[in-house]
Amino acid sequence: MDITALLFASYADVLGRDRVQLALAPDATVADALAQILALPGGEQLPPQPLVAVNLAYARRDHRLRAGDEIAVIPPVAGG
Amino acid sequence: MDITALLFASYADVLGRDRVQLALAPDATVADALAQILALPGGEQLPPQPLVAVNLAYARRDHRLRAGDEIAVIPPVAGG
Amino acid sequence: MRGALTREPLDPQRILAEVADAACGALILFVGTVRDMNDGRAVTGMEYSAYEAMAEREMTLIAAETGERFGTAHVVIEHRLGALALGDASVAIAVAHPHRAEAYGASRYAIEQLKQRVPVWKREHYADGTREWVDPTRAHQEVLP
Amino acid sequence: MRGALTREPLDPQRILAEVADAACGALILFVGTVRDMNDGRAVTGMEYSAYEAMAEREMTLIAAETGERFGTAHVVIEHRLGALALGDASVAIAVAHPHRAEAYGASRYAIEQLKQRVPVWKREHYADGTREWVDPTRAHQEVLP
Repeated sequence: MDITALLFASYADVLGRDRVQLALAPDATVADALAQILALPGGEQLPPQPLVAVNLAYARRDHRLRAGDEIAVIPPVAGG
Repeated sequence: MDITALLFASYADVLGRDRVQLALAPDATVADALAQILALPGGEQLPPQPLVAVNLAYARRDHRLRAGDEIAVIPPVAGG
Repeated sequence: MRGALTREPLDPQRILAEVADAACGALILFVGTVRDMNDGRAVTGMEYSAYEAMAEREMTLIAAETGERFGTAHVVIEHRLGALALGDASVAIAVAHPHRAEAYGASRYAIEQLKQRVPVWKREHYADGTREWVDPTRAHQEVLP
Repeated sequence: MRGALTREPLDPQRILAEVADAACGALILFVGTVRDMNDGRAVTGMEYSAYEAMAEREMTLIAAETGERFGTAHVVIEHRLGALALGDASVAIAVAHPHRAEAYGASRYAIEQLKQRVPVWKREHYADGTREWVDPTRAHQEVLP
Protein backbone atom coordinates (compact mmCIF):
# COMPACT_ATOMS: atom_id res chain seq x y z
CA MET A 1 0.00 0.00 0.00
CA ASP A 2 1.04 3.61 -0.53
CA ILE A 3 1.50 5.80 2.54
CA THR A 4 2.62 9.43 2.71
CA ALA A 5 4.99 10.31 5.54
CA LEU A 6 5.31 13.94 6.65
CA LEU A 7 8.64 15.37 7.77
CA PHE A 8 9.16 18.48 9.86
CA ALA A 9 11.74 20.96 11.10
CA SER A 10 15.27 19.51 11.44
CA TYR A 11 14.18 16.14 9.98
CA ALA A 12 12.82 17.84 6.87
CA ASP A 13 16.11 19.76 6.60
CA VAL A 14 18.40 16.73 6.75
CA LEU A 15 16.22 14.68 4.41
CA GLY A 16 15.82 17.63 2.05
CA ARG A 17 12.03 17.27 1.77
CA ASP A 18 8.88 17.65 3.87
CA ARG A 19 7.09 14.50 2.71
CA VAL A 20 7.98 11.15 1.26
CA GLN A 21 5.88 8.53 -0.51
CA LEU A 22 6.36 5.02 0.89
CA ALA A 23 5.44 1.69 -0.74
CA LEU A 24 4.67 -0.70 2.11
CA ALA A 25 3.43 -4.25 2.49
CA PRO A 26 -0.24 -4.51 3.50
CA ASP A 27 0.64 -5.58 7.06
CA ALA A 28 3.37 -2.97 7.54
CA THR A 29 3.95 -1.31 10.91
CA VAL A 30 5.31 2.07 11.97
CA ALA A 31 8.72 0.40 12.35
CA ASP A 32 8.62 -0.73 8.70
CA ALA A 33 7.79 2.80 7.53
CA LEU A 34 10.60 4.21 9.67
CA ALA A 35 13.10 1.73 8.24
CA GLN A 36 12.38 3.07 4.73
CA ILE A 37 12.68 6.68 5.88
CA LEU A 38 15.95 6.10 7.74
CA ALA A 39 17.37 4.44 4.59
CA LEU A 40 16.88 7.65 2.57
CA PRO A 41 19.90 9.91 1.90
CA GLY A 42 20.34 11.96 5.10
CA GLY A 43 18.37 9.41 7.13
CA GLU A 44 21.50 8.46 9.05
CA GLN A 45 21.26 11.88 10.75
CA LEU A 46 17.93 10.97 12.34
CA PRO A 47 17.89 9.17 15.70
CA PRO A 48 17.40 5.38 15.37
CA GLN A 49 13.89 5.48 16.87
CA PRO A 50 12.28 8.86 16.26
CA LEU A 51 8.76 9.63 17.49
CA VAL A 52 6.00 8.92 15.02
CA ALA A 53 2.39 10.03 14.78
CA VAL A 54 -0.32 8.20 12.85
CA ASN A 55 -3.47 10.16 12.03
CA LEU A 56 -2.49 13.02 14.38
CA ALA A 57 -1.76 10.85 17.45
CA TYR A 58 1.53 9.45 18.74
CA ALA A 59 1.88 5.79 17.77
CA ARG A 60 4.05 2.88 18.91
CA ARG A 61 6.53 1.12 16.63
CA ASP A 62 4.32 -1.95 16.38
CA HIS A 63 1.26 0.06 15.31
CA ARG A 64 -0.19 -1.56 12.17
CA LEU A 65 -0.66 0.91 9.28
CA ARG A 66 -3.63 1.03 6.94
CA ALA A 67 -3.92 2.50 3.45
CA GLY A 68 -4.80 6.18 3.69
CA ASP A 69 -3.12 6.70 7.09
CA GLU A 70 -1.23 9.96 7.55
CA ILE A 71 2.10 9.22 9.20
CA ALA A 72 4.49 11.87 10.50
CA VAL A 73 8.01 11.69 11.91
CA ILE A 74 8.19 14.05 14.87
CA PRO A 75 11.48 15.75 15.83
CA PRO A 76 11.96 16.67 19.50
CA VAL A 77 9.18 19.17 20.16
CA ALA A 78 10.12 22.66 21.30
CA GLY A 79 6.89 24.57 21.86
CA GLY A 80 6.37 27.31 24.39
CA MET B 1 2.83 58.98 77.60
CA ASP B 2 -0.01 59.41 75.09
CA ILE B 3 -0.33 56.86 72.32
CA THR B 4 -2.98 56.68 69.62
CA ALA B 5 -4.20 53.19 68.73
CA LEU B 6 -5.88 52.58 65.38
CA LEU B 7 -8.76 50.13 65.03
CA PHE B 8 -9.98 48.52 61.81
CA ALA B 9 -12.77 46.50 60.24
CA SER B 10 -14.62 44.21 62.69
CA TYR B 11 -12.62 45.53 65.67
CA ALA B 12 -13.60 49.12 64.87
CA ASP B 13 -17.22 47.94 64.59
CA VAL B 14 -17.38 46.21 67.96
CA LEU B 15 -15.53 49.04 69.75
CA GLY B 16 -17.63 51.66 67.95
CA ARG B 17 -14.61 53.75 66.91
CA ASP B 18 -11.60 53.65 64.62
CA ARG B 19 -9.06 55.10 67.02
CA VAL B 20 -8.57 55.41 70.75
CA GLN B 21 -6.26 57.62 72.80
CA LEU B 22 -4.30 55.70 75.45
CA ALA B 23 -2.50 57.08 78.51
CA LEU B 24 0.38 54.71 79.21
CA ALA B 25 3.32 54.53 81.64
CA PRO B 26 6.66 55.51 80.04
CA ASP B 27 7.86 51.87 80.00
CA ALA B 28 4.59 50.44 78.67
CA THR B 29 4.57 47.54 76.22
CA VAL B 30 2.19 46.41 73.48
CA ALA B 31 0.56 44.12 76.07
CA ASP B 32 -0.16 47.12 78.33
CA ALA B 33 -1.77 49.01 75.46
CA LEU B 34 -3.84 45.98 74.54
CA ALA B 35 -5.06 45.57 78.13
CA GLN B 36 -6.51 49.10 78.01
CA ILE B 37 -8.15 48.48 74.64
CA LEU B 38 -9.68 45.14 75.71
CA ALA B 39 -11.12 46.88 78.80
CA LEU B 40 -13.16 49.28 76.63
CA PRO B 41 -16.89 48.64 76.12
CA GLY B 42 -17.06 45.98 73.40
CA GLY B 43 -13.46 44.90 74.03
CA GLU B 44 -14.67 41.55 75.32
CA GLN B 45 -15.60 40.70 71.72
CA LEU B 46 -11.95 40.92 70.62
CA PRO B 47 -9.73 37.83 70.88
CA PRO B 48 -7.55 37.84 74.05
CA GLN B 49 -4.33 38.36 72.07
CA PRO B 50 -5.03 40.15 68.80
CA LEU B 51 -2.26 41.01 66.36
CA VAL B 52 -0.69 44.42 66.83
CA ALA B 53 1.45 46.61 64.60
CA VAL B 54 3.72 49.37 65.80
CA ASN B 55 4.85 51.94 63.26
CA LEU B 56 3.52 49.84 60.35
CA ALA B 57 5.22 46.57 61.35
CA TYR B 58 3.88 43.60 63.30
CA ALA B 59 5.13 43.75 66.90
CA ARG B 60 5.37 41.24 69.77
CA ARG B 61 3.50 41.70 73.03
CA ASP B 62 6.68 42.60 74.90
CA HIS B 63 7.60 45.33 72.41
CA ARG B 64 8.37 48.52 74.42
CA LEU B 65 6.39 51.53 73.18
CA ARG B 66 7.74 55.05 72.80
CA ALA B 67 5.91 58.38 72.73
CA GLY B 68 4.77 59.14 69.18
CA ASP B 69 4.49 55.48 68.13
CA GLU B 70 1.53 54.58 65.93
CA ILE B 71 -0.03 51.39 67.22
CA ALA B 72 -2.74 49.44 65.42
CA VAL B 73 -4.83 46.42 66.39
CA ILE B 74 -5.07 44.14 63.36
CA PRO B 75 -8.12 41.90 62.81
CA PRO B 76 -7.59 38.66 60.85
CA VAL B 77 -6.45 39.85 57.43
CA ALA B 78 -8.53 38.89 54.40
CA GLY B 79 -6.78 40.34 51.38
CA GLY B 80 -6.82 38.88 47.91
CA MET C 1 9.50 45.70 41.96
CA ARG C 2 6.46 47.35 43.43
CA GLY C 3 3.49 46.86 45.73
CA ALA C 4 0.59 49.30 45.80
CA LEU C 5 -3.04 49.88 46.72
CA THR C 6 -5.48 51.52 44.37
CA ARG C 7 -9.15 52.52 44.31
CA GLU C 8 -9.25 52.30 40.52
CA PRO C 9 -10.09 49.11 38.60
CA LEU C 10 -6.98 46.94 38.24
CA ASP C 11 -5.47 46.77 34.77
CA PRO C 12 -3.88 43.30 34.41
CA GLN C 13 -2.59 44.06 30.93
CA ARG C 14 -0.67 47.10 32.20
CA ILE C 15 0.76 45.20 35.17
CA LEU C 16 1.87 42.40 32.87
CA ALA C 17 3.52 44.88 30.51
CA GLU C 18 5.28 46.44 33.48
CA VAL C 19 7.13 43.22 34.39
CA ALA C 20 7.88 42.13 30.82
CA ASP C 21 11.59 41.87 30.05
CA ALA C 22 13.52 40.48 27.11
CA ALA C 23 15.61 38.34 29.49
CA CYS C 24 12.51 36.74 31.01
CA GLY C 25 10.88 33.98 28.96
CA ALA C 26 8.11 33.31 31.51
CA LEU C 27 5.45 35.76 32.69
CA ILE C 28 2.77 34.84 35.17
CA LEU C 29 -0.19 36.93 36.10
CA PHE C 30 -2.38 35.99 39.05
CA VAL C 31 -5.72 37.77 39.33
CA GLY C 32 -8.04 37.33 42.31
CA THR C 33 -11.66 38.24 41.66
CA VAL C 34 -14.85 38.58 43.69
CA ARG C 35 -16.68 35.25 43.59
CA ASP C 36 -20.46 34.87 43.51
CA MET C 37 -20.40 32.27 46.30
CA ASN C 38 -18.52 31.84 49.57
CA ASP C 39 -19.11 29.08 52.11
CA GLY C 40 -22.35 28.28 50.33
CA ARG C 41 -23.79 31.80 50.56
CA ALA C 42 -24.71 33.87 47.49
CA VAL C 43 -22.47 36.96 47.41
CA THR C 44 -23.59 40.16 45.67
CA GLY C 45 -20.54 42.36 46.25
CA MET C 46 -17.49 43.05 48.35
CA GLU C 47 -16.08 46.03 50.19
CA TYR C 48 -12.31 46.17 50.72
CA SER C 49 -10.57 48.37 53.26
CA ALA C 50 -7.02 48.45 54.62
CA TYR C 51 -4.61 49.88 57.10
CA GLU C 52 -3.30 51.61 54.03
CA ALA C 53 0.18 52.75 55.03
CA MET C 54 1.02 49.36 56.52
CA ALA C 55 -0.59 47.41 53.67
CA GLU C 56 1.52 49.25 51.10
CA ARG C 57 4.62 48.68 53.22
CA GLU C 58 3.91 44.93 53.51
CA MET C 59 3.16 44.63 49.80
CA THR C 60 6.40 46.40 48.96
CA LEU C 61 8.29 44.08 51.33
CA ILE C 62 6.63 41.01 49.80
CA ALA C 63 7.54 42.13 46.28
CA ALA C 64 11.17 42.58 47.38
CA GLU C 65 11.29 39.26 49.27
CA THR C 66 9.74 37.43 46.31
CA GLY C 67 12.30 38.92 43.96
CA GLU C 68 15.20 38.02 46.24
CA ARG C 69 13.99 34.48 46.98
CA PHE C 70 13.31 33.56 43.35
CA GLY C 71 15.92 35.68 41.61
CA THR C 72 14.06 38.32 39.64
CA ALA C 73 13.64 42.09 39.71
CA HIS C 74 10.24 41.86 38.00
CA VAL C 75 7.45 41.60 40.55
CA VAL C 76 4.39 43.87 40.75
CA ILE C 77 1.60 43.49 43.30
CA GLU C 78 -1.54 45.62 43.26
CA HIS C 79 -4.58 45.40 45.52
CA ARG C 80 -7.80 47.28 44.98
CA LEU C 81 -9.84 48.93 47.77
CA GLY C 82 -13.43 50.15 47.89
CA ALA C 83 -16.69 48.62 46.67
CA LEU C 84 -16.23 45.81 44.16
CA ALA C 85 -18.83 44.00 42.08
CA LEU C 86 -18.92 40.27 41.27
CA GLY C 87 -16.06 39.34 38.95
CA ASP C 88 -14.09 42.51 39.67
CA ALA C 89 -10.38 41.97 40.22
CA SER C 90 -9.32 42.61 43.83
CA VAL C 91 -5.66 41.67 43.50
CA ALA C 92 -3.23 41.27 40.62
CA ILE C 93 0.31 39.91 40.84
CA ALA C 94 2.64 39.85 37.85
CA VAL C 95 6.02 38.12 37.83
CA ALA C 96 8.59 37.68 35.08
CA HIS C 97 11.54 35.28 35.26
CA PRO C 98 13.92 33.70 32.76
CA HIS C 99 12.50 30.27 33.74
CA ARG C 100 8.95 29.15 34.33
CA ALA C 101 9.48 27.00 37.44
CA GLU C 102 10.76 30.02 39.34
CA ALA C 103 8.05 32.26 37.86
CA TYR C 104 5.33 29.95 39.20
CA GLY C 105 7.08 29.69 42.57
CA ALA C 106 7.42 33.45 42.86
CA SER C 107 3.80 34.11 41.90
CA ARG C 108 2.51 31.60 44.42
CA TYR C 109 4.81 32.86 47.15
CA ALA C 110 3.66 36.45 46.66
CA ILE C 111 -0.08 35.68 46.86
CA GLU C 112 0.32 33.38 49.90
CA GLN C 113 2.34 36.03 51.74
CA LEU C 114 -0.18 38.70 50.81
CA LYS C 115 -3.01 36.62 52.21
CA GLN C 116 -1.11 35.99 55.43
CA ARG C 117 0.34 39.40 56.15
CA VAL C 118 -1.17 42.36 54.34
CA PRO C 119 -3.68 44.24 56.53
CA VAL C 120 -6.60 44.31 54.12
CA TRP C 121 -10.14 43.42 55.14
CA LYS C 122 -13.25 42.65 53.19
CA ARG C 123 -16.93 42.76 53.98
CA GLU C 124 -19.11 40.49 51.93
CA HIS C 125 -22.58 41.56 50.89
CA TYR C 126 -25.06 38.69 50.64
CA ALA C 127 -28.16 38.17 48.56
CA ASP C 128 -30.30 38.32 51.73
CA GLY C 129 -29.19 41.93 52.37
CA THR C 130 -26.81 41.17 55.25
CA ARG C 131 -23.09 41.84 55.20
CA GLU C 132 -20.23 40.36 57.16
CA TRP C 133 -16.49 40.77 57.64
CA VAL C 134 -14.64 37.82 56.15
CA ASP C 135 -12.48 36.04 58.72
CA PRO C 136 -10.26 33.44 57.02
CA THR C 137 -8.96 32.21 60.40
CA ARG C 138 -12.49 31.36 61.50
CA ALA C 139 -13.27 29.57 58.25
CA HIS C 140 -10.06 27.62 58.75
CA GLN C 141 -10.95 26.58 62.30
CA GLU C 142 -14.34 25.36 61.14
CA VAL C 143 -12.61 23.08 58.67
CA LEU C 144 -10.54 21.43 61.43
CA PRO C 145 -12.08 18.28 62.93
CA MET D 1 -11.98 24.97 26.96
CA ARG D 2 -9.93 25.52 23.86
CA GLY D 3 -6.50 25.02 22.30
CA ALA D 4 -5.49 26.79 19.10
CA LEU D 5 -2.63 27.93 16.91
CA THR D 6 -2.47 31.41 15.45
CA ARG D 7 -0.18 33.47 13.24
CA GLU D 8 -1.42 36.73 14.79
CA PRO D 9 0.13 38.31 17.90
CA LEU D 10 -1.31 36.72 21.04
CA ASP D 11 -3.69 38.87 23.05
CA PRO D 12 -3.30 37.85 26.72
CA GLN D 13 -6.02 40.26 27.84
CA ARG D 14 -8.57 38.64 25.53
CA ILE D 15 -7.57 35.12 26.57
CA LEU D 16 -7.86 36.11 30.24
CA ALA D 17 -11.30 37.63 29.62
CA GLU D 18 -12.34 34.42 27.86
CA VAL D 19 -11.77 32.24 30.96
CA ALA D 20 -13.14 34.73 33.50
CA ASP D 21 -16.17 33.46 35.38
CA ALA D 22 -18.06 34.78 38.41
CA ALA D 23 -17.70 31.38 40.13
CA CYS D 24 -13.90 31.45 39.75
CA GLY D 25 -11.98 33.60 42.23
CA ALA D 26 -8.55 32.77 40.81
CA LEU D 27 -7.31 33.48 37.28
CA ILE D 28 -3.82 32.60 36.14
CA LEU D 29 -2.25 33.63 32.90
CA PHE D 30 1.04 32.12 31.77
CA VAL D 31 2.82 33.84 28.89
CA GLY D 32 5.96 32.44 27.28
CA THR D 33 8.05 34.97 25.37
CA VAL D 34 11.11 34.92 23.14
CA ARG D 35 14.17 35.46 25.33
CA ASP D 36 17.24 37.39 24.25
CA MET D 37 19.58 34.63 25.45
CA ASN D 38 19.59 30.84 25.31
CA ASP D 39 22.42 28.60 26.47
CA GLY D 40 24.65 31.66 26.61
CA ARG D 41 24.07 32.70 22.97
CA ALA D 42 22.54 36.06 22.01
CA VAL D 43 19.23 35.43 20.27
CA THR D 44 17.80 37.94 17.78
CA GLY D 45 14.54 36.21 16.85
CA MET D 46 12.64 32.95 16.63
CA GLU D 47 10.72 31.11 13.94
CA TYR D 48 7.93 28.75 15.05
CA SER D 49 6.43 26.02 12.92
CA ALA D 50 4.19 23.06 13.68
CA TYR D 51 2.51 19.92 12.46
CA GLU D 52 -0.54 22.10 12.61
CA ALA D 53 -3.44 19.65 12.61
CA MET D 54 -1.77 17.47 15.25
CA ALA D 55 -0.64 20.44 17.36
CA GLU D 56 -4.18 21.79 17.54
CA ARG D 57 -5.47 18.33 18.40
CA GLU D 58 -2.91 17.92 21.21
CA MET D 59 -3.59 21.42 22.56
CA THR D 60 -7.32 20.72 22.59
CA LEU D 61 -6.70 17.41 24.39
CA ILE D 62 -4.42 19.12 26.93
CA ALA D 63 -7.04 21.80 27.64
CA ALA D 64 -9.66 19.09 28.22
CA GLU D 65 -7.34 16.95 30.37
CA THR D 66 -6.33 19.97 32.43
CA GLY D 67 -9.94 20.88 33.02
CA GLU D 68 -10.86 17.35 34.04
CA ARG D 69 -7.86 16.82 36.29
CA PHE D 70 -8.24 20.11 38.17
CA GLY D 71 -11.98 20.56 38.00
CA THR D 72 -12.63 23.56 35.79
CA ALA D 73 -14.21 24.25 32.41
CA HIS D 74 -12.11 27.40 31.96
CA VAL D 75 -8.85 26.63 30.17
CA VAL D 76 -7.57 28.36 27.02
CA ILE D 77 -4.25 27.55 25.33
CA GLU D 78 -2.93 29.50 22.35
CA HIS D 79 0.39 29.11 20.55
CA ARG D 80 1.71 31.46 17.93
CA LEU D 81 3.49 30.39 14.75
CA GLY D 82 5.70 32.29 12.31
CA ALA D 83 8.53 34.76 12.82
CA LEU D 84 8.66 36.26 16.32
CA ALA D 85 10.80 39.09 17.65
CA LEU D 86 12.46 39.28 21.06
CA GLY D 87 9.87 39.67 23.79
CA ASP D 88 6.99 38.50 21.59
CA ALA D 89 4.61 36.05 23.24
CA SER D 90 4.83 32.57 21.75
CA VAL D 91 2.36 30.83 24.07
CA ALA D 92 -0.41 31.97 26.40
CA ILE D 93 -2.37 29.79 28.80
CA ALA D 94 -5.27 31.13 30.84
CA VAL D 95 -7.00 29.17 33.59
CA ALA D 96 -9.80 30.13 35.96
CA HIS D 97 -10.80 28.13 39.04
CA PRO D 98 -12.78 28.81 42.20
CA HIS D 99 -9.57 28.21 44.21
CA ARG D 100 -6.03 29.36 43.61
CA ALA D 101 -4.16 26.13 44.48
CA GLU D 102 -5.98 24.30 41.70
CA ALA D 103 -5.60 27.26 39.33
CA TYR D 104 -1.79 27.18 39.76
CA GLY D 105 -1.74 23.39 39.39
CA ALA D 106 -3.82 23.52 36.22
CA SER D 107 -1.71 26.28 34.66
CA ARG D 108 1.52 24.43 35.36
CA TYR D 109 0.12 21.12 34.14
CA ALA D 110 -1.00 22.65 30.85
CA ILE D 111 2.35 24.26 30.01
CA GLU D 112 4.37 21.16 30.98
CA GLN D 113 2.17 18.95 28.82
CA LEU D 114 2.40 21.42 25.95
CA LYS D 115 6.19 21.38 26.12
CA GLN D 116 6.25 17.58 26.18
CA ARG D 117 3.67 16.71 23.57
CA VAL D 118 2.64 19.46 21.16
CA PRO D 119 4.48 19.14 17.81
CA VAL D 120 5.77 22.69 17.54
CA TRP D 121 9.36 23.50 16.59
CA LYS D 122 11.40 26.64 16.79
CA ARG D 123 14.48 27.84 15.01
CA GLU D 124 16.54 30.40 16.87
CA HIS D 125 18.29 33.19 15.03
CA TYR D 126 21.56 34.27 16.62
CA ALA D 127 23.45 37.54 16.67
CA ASP D 128 26.21 35.96 14.55
CA GLY D 129 23.75 35.36 11.68
CA THR D 130 23.41 31.60 12.16
CA ARG D 131 20.18 29.83 13.02
CA GLU D 132 19.46 26.50 14.63
CA TRP D 133 16.55 24.24 15.51
CA VAL D 134 16.04 24.16 19.26
CA ASP D 135 16.26 20.62 20.67
CA PRO D 136 15.22 20.56 24.33
CA THR D 137 16.16 16.88 24.63
CA ARG D 138 19.73 17.66 23.60
CA ALA D 139 19.99 20.60 26.00
CA HIS D 140 18.76 18.26 28.72
CA GLN D 141 21.36 15.62 27.94
CA GLU D 142 24.14 18.18 28.06
CA VAL D 143 23.07 19.12 31.57
CA LEU D 144 23.43 15.54 32.78
CA PRO D 145 26.82 14.64 34.33
